[in-house]
Amino acid sequence: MESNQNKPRYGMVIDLDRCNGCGNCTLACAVENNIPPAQPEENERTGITWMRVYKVDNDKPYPENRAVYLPLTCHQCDHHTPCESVCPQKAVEYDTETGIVAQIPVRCLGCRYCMTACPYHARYFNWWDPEWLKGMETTLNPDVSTRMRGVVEKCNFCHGRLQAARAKAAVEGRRAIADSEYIPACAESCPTKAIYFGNLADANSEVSQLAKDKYSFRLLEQLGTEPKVYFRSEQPWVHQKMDTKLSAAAKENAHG
Amino acid sequence: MNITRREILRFVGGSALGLLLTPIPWKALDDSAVWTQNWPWIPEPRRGDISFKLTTCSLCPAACGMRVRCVGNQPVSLSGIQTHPLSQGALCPMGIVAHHLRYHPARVSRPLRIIQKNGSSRSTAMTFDEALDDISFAMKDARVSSQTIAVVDGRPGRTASHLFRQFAAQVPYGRYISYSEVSLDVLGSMFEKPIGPLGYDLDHAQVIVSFGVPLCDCWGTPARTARYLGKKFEGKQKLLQIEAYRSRTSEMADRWIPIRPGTDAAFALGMAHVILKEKLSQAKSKDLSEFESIVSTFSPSVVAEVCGVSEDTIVETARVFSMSKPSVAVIDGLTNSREAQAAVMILNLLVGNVGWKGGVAVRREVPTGLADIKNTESINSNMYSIPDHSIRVMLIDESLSGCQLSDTLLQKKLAENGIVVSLSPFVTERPFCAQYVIPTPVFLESLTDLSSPHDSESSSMSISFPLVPSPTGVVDPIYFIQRLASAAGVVNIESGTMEELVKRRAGVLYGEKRGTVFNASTGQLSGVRNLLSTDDMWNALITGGCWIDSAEIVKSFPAFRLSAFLSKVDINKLQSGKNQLVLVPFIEKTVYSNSEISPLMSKVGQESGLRPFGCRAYLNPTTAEVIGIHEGCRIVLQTNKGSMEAEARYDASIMPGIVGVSNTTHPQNFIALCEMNDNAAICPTPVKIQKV
Amino acid sequence: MDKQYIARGVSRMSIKKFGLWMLPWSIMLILGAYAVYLCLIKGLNQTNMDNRFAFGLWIYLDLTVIALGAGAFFTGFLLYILKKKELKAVINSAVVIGFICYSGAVGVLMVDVGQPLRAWFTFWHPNVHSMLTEVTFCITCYLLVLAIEYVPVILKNRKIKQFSSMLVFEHELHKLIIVFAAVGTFLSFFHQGSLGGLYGVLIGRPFAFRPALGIWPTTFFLFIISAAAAGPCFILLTTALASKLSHKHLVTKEVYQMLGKISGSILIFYVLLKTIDTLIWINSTSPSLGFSAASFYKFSGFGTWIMFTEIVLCGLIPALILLNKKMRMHFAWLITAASLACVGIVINRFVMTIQTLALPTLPFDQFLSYVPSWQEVATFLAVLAYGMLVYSLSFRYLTLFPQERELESL
Amino acid sequence: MKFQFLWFLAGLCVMLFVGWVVFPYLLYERKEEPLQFSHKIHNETAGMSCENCHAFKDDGRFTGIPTLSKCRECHTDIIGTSPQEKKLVEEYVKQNREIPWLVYARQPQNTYFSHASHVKLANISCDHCHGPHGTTDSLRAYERNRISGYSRDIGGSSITGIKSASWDGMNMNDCADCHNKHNIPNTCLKCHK
Repeated sequence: MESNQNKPRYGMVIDLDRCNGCGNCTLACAVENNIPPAQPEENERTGITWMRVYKVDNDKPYPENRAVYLPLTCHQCDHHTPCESVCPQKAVEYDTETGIVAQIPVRCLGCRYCMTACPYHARYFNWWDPEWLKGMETTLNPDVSTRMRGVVEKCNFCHGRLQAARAKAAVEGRRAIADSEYIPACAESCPTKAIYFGNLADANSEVSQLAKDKYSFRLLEQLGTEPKVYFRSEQPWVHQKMDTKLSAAAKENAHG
Repeated sequence: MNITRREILRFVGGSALGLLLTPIPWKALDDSAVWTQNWPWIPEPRRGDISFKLTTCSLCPAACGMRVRCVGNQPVSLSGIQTHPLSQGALCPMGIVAHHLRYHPARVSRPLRIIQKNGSSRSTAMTFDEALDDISFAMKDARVSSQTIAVVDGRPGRTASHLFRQFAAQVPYGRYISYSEVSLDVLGSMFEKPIGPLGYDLDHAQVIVSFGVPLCDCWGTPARTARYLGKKFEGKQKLLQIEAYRSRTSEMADRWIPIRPGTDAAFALGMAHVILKEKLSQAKSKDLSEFESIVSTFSPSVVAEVCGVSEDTIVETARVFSMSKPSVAVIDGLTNSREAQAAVMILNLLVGNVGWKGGVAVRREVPTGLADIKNTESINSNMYSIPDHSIRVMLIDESLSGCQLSDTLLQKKLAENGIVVSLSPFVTERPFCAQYVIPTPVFLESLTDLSSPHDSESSSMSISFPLVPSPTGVVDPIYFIQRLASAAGVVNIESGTMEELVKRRAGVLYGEKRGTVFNASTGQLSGVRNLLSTDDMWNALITGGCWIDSAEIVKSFPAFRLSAFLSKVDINKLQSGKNQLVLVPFIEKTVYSNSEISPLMSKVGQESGLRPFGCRAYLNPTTAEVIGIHEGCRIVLQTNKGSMEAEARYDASIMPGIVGVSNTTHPQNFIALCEMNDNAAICPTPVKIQKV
Repeated sequence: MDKQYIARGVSRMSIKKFGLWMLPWSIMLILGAYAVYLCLIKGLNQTNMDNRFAFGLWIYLDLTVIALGAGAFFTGFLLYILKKKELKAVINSAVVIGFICYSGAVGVLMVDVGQPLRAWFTFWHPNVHSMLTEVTFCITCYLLVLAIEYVPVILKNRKIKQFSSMLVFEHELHKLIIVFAAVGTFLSFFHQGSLGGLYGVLIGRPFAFRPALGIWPTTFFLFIISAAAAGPCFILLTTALASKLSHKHLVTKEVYQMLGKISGSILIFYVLLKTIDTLIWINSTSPSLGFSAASFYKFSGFGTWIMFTEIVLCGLIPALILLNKKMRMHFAWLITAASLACVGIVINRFVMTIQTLALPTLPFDQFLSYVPSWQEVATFLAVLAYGMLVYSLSFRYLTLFPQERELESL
Repeated sequence: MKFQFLWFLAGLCVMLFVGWVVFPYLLYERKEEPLQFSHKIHNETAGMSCENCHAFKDDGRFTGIPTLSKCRECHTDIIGTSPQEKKLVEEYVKQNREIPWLVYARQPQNTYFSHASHVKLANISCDHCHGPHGTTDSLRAYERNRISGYSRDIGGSSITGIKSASWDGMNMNDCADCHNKHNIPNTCLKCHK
């Protein structure tokens, strides 16, 4: 793999203390990426939600019970990307240009090996052919292709938007795009500004600053897959639940 | 010559070898794979020029600015306008997929007659004129039998609303009924003289005491949560959420006070008790003594018992509320009894924050530029003041979704021979009592002006401008009311299309030279004075802009009566549901109260379980284990009004002893189970649970 | 009436009886065919698999039958490479069973993937880092080899023998059989291994993940060895079953003994390695990924007893029985041990495929359950039925057990 | 013996003929364009340049084949004598119907292609991929692959896939080859959406 020097590595920081679980991100994502509405039989385990909001609580009884809403999407793992190495026919690819993990549904044969490999359950299979209500198919986004049954799909940080931004830059004779020109639908749609998006490779960017914050953490960091989605919360119980470095440190201090 | 079998075999063998030397196998293999990548039955996105248009969301009074991405002329996605002074780029879940509403399966494009026969309803299409004839006939009949003709308006303050009032003012026994934010109406009616439109000025409040209002879950303007969080983290605003279950709002709130459902009134009066006892109020009320006697029964100890909280909590809350200025108490108008609403509104009066910045704002009327209505007082009323079974013809304007009046209440007020005409883009379970449905345009097809959101300090006006043509057969509500007026004969009503009338209103606003105008395309806020022409104003308003009135502090108020709605209040009645399972609605009040939502909302319900979906009963694990119910099993909910089957779900965020029920598929079935308060809103209902 | 097709010197049940025996299996096959049709036409929503349980009954089936089918390559290996002449008695049967298992597995795989028409992409755009690529390549090639090994068995059919040219062809082919055996062995080693690798590489599933020896996770080697151990046992069982059903002596006791002995010695070796691997996993691999091994066994019904049953009850114990000459001589013990050994492998494959997916990884995940739909089960049973049909036909018309004639004539 | 061999040969030849001649003929369905268009007349007689119709928009998108509005700029009424123009004005411009062109170079929906980056940044000439069509006097028939549904221009004129020119064939390999030649990264997301 060529070196990623001065190439962007797009990532996210999600502030759990700001998320009110409204679901705008999920919906904006579905609109942007031509994800069809549910079939009647569809449920929480067969539905397609690239950006999915989970309610995570502290396992305490009422009234001590506390919860945060945790928007979970593809973590675009940087290192030993679990889904990439397992795909038998290169339908999954780590894009060295952007650090985005590409899923190409037209190459996919639907073996679902990548889904078993993904620790975040961020990959979704088309158990049905996509169906829109009459007329609704006219509202599809031309920058994203529709999928067919029997293939896997997942978040790619609204890559269609990146391509559009690049095209705009190209027409103006620019080879690179400014950070402000590209933002995924979920981040754009968040009414509480809980989702920060940007270039982690740029040490001065807001996201890389926030990622360094002591309250920021990553899910399943120990697996060593270097995910590019960070979470942030100042509530201690959240860190305990996700057993983050911070909570580990806290334990240390407690013991001695 | 005769061909032997062997020869044929050889021929076949040869052609088999030949086949391998031709492109057929490989090309067929390749192309068939390509075929699976472009299956003809999978819809393809349309190609076309991409453009962005600006308009304002009309789904609720929040009137958020919207940036509409279009392919050709087809809207394909919606996003907020960051610079918008009210919505600040935020949209709610319904708003962000509102462009799908046009394709909703329940959409109607022809007037319908609905015949109710033992439970099931059958609808038949009819022409607009037929519908008009039937309705005007019923009106004539009403005049003879001197029965009421009511126009029900869920979104007062619009140009259409003005025409409805004109109509009501001129037909015999006409009534104009509005129900925007009832809690504020309740407050208003405590004054002897009307003091003008009211609104909660949440932005400037230092302490907000919310009685179960989903402030952080799309209540009012969606930007609310972000604003609150900003202030909260700076320590500039406190939110005390008083609610039976740990809702999204109570998660975000500065403090959450869990109380037994249905005891909000008791808690509020308990606070009032403390405020009076500790002389924290300077309120001058005519009936203070009377009020004190009522409140005397609500001592913290008693209330603590009723609500299931500690005495200190009540005292503390009362102190915080009354000592920190400015502060405001908020309660949801549609799901609480008027007693409860009154009790909470009294708190605002006691600490005298009505008309204060950061309290309950008194706004100025937004001129319509249409002829004034003479006997306003006599026609304006709210549902409760209307005698039961007195309405012969009820016209309900549901052309804009938003908060809705309980069907049970409507039913109660309707005469035996009464008919309901629903002006609505959809026909569903919802207008179940309607005999006639007049199809109206839906968001992105309809032109309407929008009144001020009820959670901002000052009046404002914005316009939702159509970006796509509405289907043939669909009529604008005002066109209908104009035609009906002329058919009825007795009425002369403002003529002209919606666009003309709204444009006139914009002109009048421009003439008044007050307030500021936001121009979404430039992102500029500028005083109306600085605008060059009325056209500037109009163009700004129809492209996602808005007009905001300059706030003014009202100095003097007419006298008010605190005990207005509390005549029947009784601490013992409020104890109901204690020590037994009670049923409460577990539906996010705003999110699913809208008449119809995009099918794509399945993403946040059916497909992720983020929001209630289907028919489910949410129980605290401890409660569930006591009754012996495990997660996911089917149960029957039995109240003395009926029974319903549901799926049991554990939820530690809900108070033990409570069954939070959501029924997104058939809300009516659930409502049928519950007892109603005087507001015809669901109130906690004792329930028994059996396993299926 | 079909006498002229049945080999000389052996007697088979009447065609009527045979028909009756075939009927239920045929019905099962047709039912399965309908289920398959549903899955291919309507899509995989016909199954009870979902985004969290992306692999289900079918993958489990594939891993299991291929492990049991390993008898084919291993017996071939012993016979042609290590020159264990006694095994000539079962090699034909082994080949047929191998062929059934592998073709069945490949068939089910084609239903399991969402886009069968794109399956060949794996050959055109292979990702060499993927264990699944390795599996696909080896299995398809080995299926070819098995087919070729199957051909001479068919050609030996009494009727077909009459064509002189066929006989010649068969003879030529038979000369090459050793080459195929070698190739088959080589291929099998790889795909048995990579089937293990399939789960061993899943860093995202700490329950299944194992550190790599060279380029392959330890499960790669464990699967090869376990398959080698299970293969002969399965041959043993099927042979015993066949002779039970047909009331005939098909092979000499010595053959049973030998199969048992071989299996036993490999099994004990496997149990040893498996134990070491498990200990390493408990003490190092799993903790290093932030999961205590105990946390995987705290879910009701899926406690440590599974591990015990797999390794001790169905590993160590049968191994000891098989290695003990006295007990091995005792046919009942032999059968019991062989069955236990096979069960052990079946459990192992279950733990690897199903339990791995049921276990939570994210801190807020839950333990998931999965019940296959009737379509999945029907497809599963269809493979069984298909096996029964093919084996029955082969047993009736082909010489699967060369010793049968002498043994019966005694 | 020799005679028997002939049967084998016959089978072989028949199949080769079917595979190399009949099959390709059957595989493609020929469709005429809804309207004849002469690039020649437009740029020689009318003196228009390519950019008049095939231009970039500010958002970086390429117009491709212009919409009816472009034609309308000149052809509000019949200005020439050609029957095709008459057809244009009467059947499309007057009735305000878009012309359902069959686009030779139409890529499938799963493919993303930025003309901007290829033309503006890489300075690739149009005919490198589209061929010198600027001077043609008429539009050839559109050939649709009956199985895959693609235009024949995508797969290339020869069934073997061997290119006769740089613009003969526009499938993934053609893109990849060129990217490799100029070592432009070949990541999936470069060309897929």
